[in-house]
Amino acid sequence: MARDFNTQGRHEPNVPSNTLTYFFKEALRRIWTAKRTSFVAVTMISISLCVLGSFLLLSENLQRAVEQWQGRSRVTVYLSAEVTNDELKGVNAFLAAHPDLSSRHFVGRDEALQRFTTYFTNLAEVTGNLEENPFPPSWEIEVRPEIAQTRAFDAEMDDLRKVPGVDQVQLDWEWTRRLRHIIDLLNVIGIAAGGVLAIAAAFTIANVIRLTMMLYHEEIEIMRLVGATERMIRGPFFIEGVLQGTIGGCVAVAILAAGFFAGQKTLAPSSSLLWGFLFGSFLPWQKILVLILGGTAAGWFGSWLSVHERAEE
Amino acid sequence: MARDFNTQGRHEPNVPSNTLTYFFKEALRRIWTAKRTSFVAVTMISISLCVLGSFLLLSENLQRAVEQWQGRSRVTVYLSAEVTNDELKGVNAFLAAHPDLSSRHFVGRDEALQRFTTYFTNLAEVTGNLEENPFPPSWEIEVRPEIAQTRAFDAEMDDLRKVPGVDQVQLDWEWTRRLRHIIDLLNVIGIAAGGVLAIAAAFTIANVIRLTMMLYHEEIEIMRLVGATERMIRGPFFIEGVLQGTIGGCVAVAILAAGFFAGQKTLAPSSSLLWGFLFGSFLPWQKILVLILGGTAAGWFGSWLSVHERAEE
Amino acid sequence: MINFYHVTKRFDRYSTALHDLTFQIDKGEFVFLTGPSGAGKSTLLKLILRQITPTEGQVVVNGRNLNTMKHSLLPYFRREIGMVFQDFKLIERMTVFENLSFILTVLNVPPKEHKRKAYAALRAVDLHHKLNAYPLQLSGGEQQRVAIARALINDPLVLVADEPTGNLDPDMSRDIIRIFADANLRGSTVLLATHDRELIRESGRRVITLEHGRISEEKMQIAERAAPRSEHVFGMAQ
Amino acid sequence: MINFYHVTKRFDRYSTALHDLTFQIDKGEFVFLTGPSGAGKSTLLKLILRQITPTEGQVVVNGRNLNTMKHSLLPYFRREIGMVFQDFKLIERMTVFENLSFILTVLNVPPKEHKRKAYAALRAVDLHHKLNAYPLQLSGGEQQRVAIARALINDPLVLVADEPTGNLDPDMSRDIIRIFADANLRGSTVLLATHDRELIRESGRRVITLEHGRISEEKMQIAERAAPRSEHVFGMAQ
Ligand SMILES: Nc1ncnc2c1ncn2[C@@H]1O[C@H](COP(=O)(O)OP(=O)(O)OP(=O)(O)O)[C@@H](O)[C@H]1O
Ligand SMILES: Nc1ncnc2c1ncn2[C@@H]1O[C@H](COP(=O)(O)OP(=O)(O)OP(=O)(O)O)[C@@H](O)[C@H]1O
Ligand SMILES: [Mg+2]
Ligand SMILES: [Mg+2]
Repeated sequence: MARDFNTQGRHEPNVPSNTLTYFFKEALRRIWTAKRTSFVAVTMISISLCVLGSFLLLSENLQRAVEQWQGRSRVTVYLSAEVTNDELKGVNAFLAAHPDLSSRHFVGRDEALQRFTTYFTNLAEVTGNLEENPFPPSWEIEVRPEIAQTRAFDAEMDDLRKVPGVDQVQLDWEWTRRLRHIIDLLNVIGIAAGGVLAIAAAFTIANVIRLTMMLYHEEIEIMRLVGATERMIRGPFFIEGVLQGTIGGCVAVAILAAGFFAGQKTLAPSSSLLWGFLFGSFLPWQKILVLILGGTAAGWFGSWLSVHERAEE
Repeated sequence: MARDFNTQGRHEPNVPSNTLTYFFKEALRRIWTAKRTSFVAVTMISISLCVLGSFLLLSENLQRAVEQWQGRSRVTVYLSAEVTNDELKGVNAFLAAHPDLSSRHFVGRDEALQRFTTYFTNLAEVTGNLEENPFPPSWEIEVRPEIAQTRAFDAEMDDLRKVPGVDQVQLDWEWTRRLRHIIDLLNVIGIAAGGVLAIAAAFTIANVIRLTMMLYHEEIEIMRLVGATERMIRGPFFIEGVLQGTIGGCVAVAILAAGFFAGQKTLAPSSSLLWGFLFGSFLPWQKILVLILGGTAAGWFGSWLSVHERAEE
Repeated sequence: MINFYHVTKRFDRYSTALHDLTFQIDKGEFVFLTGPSGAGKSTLLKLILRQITPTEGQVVVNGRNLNTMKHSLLPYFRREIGMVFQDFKLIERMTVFENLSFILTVLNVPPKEHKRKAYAALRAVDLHHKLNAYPLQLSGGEQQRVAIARALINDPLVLVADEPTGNLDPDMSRDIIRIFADANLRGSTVLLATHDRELIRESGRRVITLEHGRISEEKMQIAERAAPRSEHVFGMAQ
Repeated sequence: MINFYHVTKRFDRYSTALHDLTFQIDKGEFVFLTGPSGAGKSTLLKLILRQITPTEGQVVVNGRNLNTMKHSLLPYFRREIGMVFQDFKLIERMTVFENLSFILTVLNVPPKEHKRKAYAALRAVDLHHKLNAYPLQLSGGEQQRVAIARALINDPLVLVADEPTGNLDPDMSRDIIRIFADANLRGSTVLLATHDRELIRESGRRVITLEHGRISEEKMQIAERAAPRSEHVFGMAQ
């Protein structure tokens, strides 16, 4: 019998072409042999990712809902009552020069008067008595609130106030501020919950894999004793972790999708605005990918953590 | 040597007074011997409970914040311009008879006119021209929104409209409806996140204990072979699970408290309204108890699940 | 005390570990079980402890038919049997003393007697100095002796040992057999599986020989006195 | 091939497992290691595999000083040693074949040769029919023989066996010793710890006897031919 391992054994050999095959075969065999442990690991990973994913889904749809609300943020530019045509043109030119202010609506004197009488029906007699329409024309401009909050926008408004013919610039501050608070709150909740959940998920996975490694402690010890390199020992664990993580990610996406589309079907038609908002659209494919790859990464990280830790003993 | 186990051994003996002591001693010994596994289990439990607890804390403070906002929900009762003193008294009597409407403010004709001129400075000339104050008096009533949303309240408002001297009842519907949506949203987020997290926590704990049991599989097998009853075998596991769960609950509360009070100290003084809201007050003791007992229950449930499962093999 | 009636044990379709076995061991007997590796010795002992159940036939131990015995009575039945397992089956997370103390707890021995009894049992196998070691800190033979001490600790009705001297030197082995003989004198029925022909030859006991799951020979061994082979000999052979 | 220079191994303050041990085993030798339970045999073998490191002194195996050897070279060093562990150390979640195949993978033997080599190794220990059993489905002796097959599978430079016949009947034991002798003839240096005085007596090999961690005796055993004791005798003794 040729002493064939002897010369090879003395130096680190290149990874044979079949090593990766061995890793995968071994990893699959293990997942299959330890079905139960694998099941636990996959379950844990998919639970973690489900929680994260539900949050992503929620924030995705909330974001959209909030954007719709925010779309109502408005600036009213009251022109002076005696505004001249030239001044009007100047204001128009100013507005046209600022793309932020492109979504605007001109309210003429007559429209203003009409609105007033509609709003304050009990003042009809007052307006009816007027000889001349005292209401100035105005521009109503819809501004996206993320712009409305910037200093640049404040400066712009100051400029606008100096344009001849402009009497007053009314920012819808009250409503904007409230929305602002709500958005801030949601963001804080988002960051806090997302952060806590992400950390929890990582810990969970690492701990599961660590426990799994404890289960395999003896086996690993034996492998070391018969001359397996750390790479040979860890390889299958890595692949196992990565596979489990990826499967967990896929399961999580599947569960989320099932829940979402079921919800959309049963709740959305009842069509309270709320449900419409919440079941607006599923995650975009980038985020789906992030979830699945998150599972993969978690599996990888978990394996790395626990294998690494063991090796130090 | 007396064959002392022999007669006792044939029938199930009553639990000796020292059995519970044995359970506890044994459970503590195990937690200590398997420090690492115990650490993992306690960590997992406290992570789960931390996540749940942060959510409780958030919703606790949000709830309060939302209540404050909701406090602004208002009903404006415009009286007719020509309201008589008798009619005024009748309206007052109606309002006084409804405790929901107790938080109210009367806006006289003069105040109404003044407000108008302040709001619409550019209409000053209009109002300045008025010979007579055309503005009707009104009642502004703050209504708690949970009441404002009820049908009973709607009926009440309808009654109010019929009171002589009442011209119009304006419900601040727009704002209320928006708030309503936000609250609904937060509740849905709350229920969804809380539910998912609770399930995740239960699964996590059960799985950790299941894995731990796998670690102890051999040991349990040996105990069975030397004649230990299921009770003797499971007892320490139960106590161990319960202790770990309780410790996990306490750790979770400690972490939450540390995070909360640190946040309160560093963020609240910067005193944006938002941070003031979020770091308003810590969990009430009932909820703290719920968290800790949640850990205990989780430990118990996890032990029960896994010990039970094993015994069936 | 131990009766096998036409017992067959099949683990899978291909292999039959025990084949239509019938024999009886009376109360107070001391019997050796021998046979080549894989003959079915351990399987037979596992049947006695009801670690496994027979595919066919009846096993009766201490007057109990193990096929029909209620599951809930199993622990109480097992407490009457002291078993030395071939792979020792010590609890790794417990020290030697804790291992013994656990058994005594199981046997409802008051805790204050644990120390004394454990010490006495370990003393008998010459391991009293390892009271606080963990099993993994012991040599193979030391672990085996802990397992023996555990089986003997409270004079069981039936003492069953699977290869209890496999990791022991001949002198120690002879010493262990002497301990089993003492227990036998105190009333335990002893069944002892071993490969050590010398031990059997010296003992003068009944021997059951298994081969391929069948009893190939059953006889009384006429005791041969072994000459001491080293200065360590003590116990029976002297 | 194996050199111990003043090796002392202490596990804790109270017990010294090995005490200032110095000896040399040359390439191609076949040496028995014996001594009572707890004498330090397994500790000595663990030092050779560098499972543990000495408290004092130097261990040199295959020209490598194990005290100074780089940690990353440990696996490659271990591949040159075939070890039979006292507690077998088979991987429970792998079948017999997978256990052997794993070792062959470690030794970089091409996968297509695994089947043939595993079969041949099992055939030598008479276990070729248990190729697909899991270790827990084997008898004690069968597990031990798998461990032996694993150690022998690719003709290691050094063959170290800790009590390799503890769970085997005398005939099988003699057969196993013959297998070790064959490996020795093919070039492996063999060190074999055992309690079985009969095996040592029949072998005519060098014997190192340990007692309380010290070498108490070192001599050449003059081979005694043993008379066949049963119809199962084959191998060296014939
Ligand atoms: N990890 C350890 N920690 C503490 N003591 C140990 C450890 N390993 C072995 N010992 C002690 O060292 C001594 C020698 O042990 P060793 O295993 O070498 O004996 P041995 O000669 O192989 O005995 P046996 O024939 O019973 O296997 C024993 O007293 C044992 O208790
Ligand atoms: N759980 C099992 N599943 C399948 N086969 C088994 C199982 N346990 C034992 N066997 C087989 O039954 C046969 C008898 O095994 P047993 O352990 O009784 O042998 P033994 O006489 O104790 O041998 P040894 O002296 O080697 O310990 C063996 O061939 C073994 O492979
Ligand atoms: Mg056996
Ligand atoms: Mg040893």
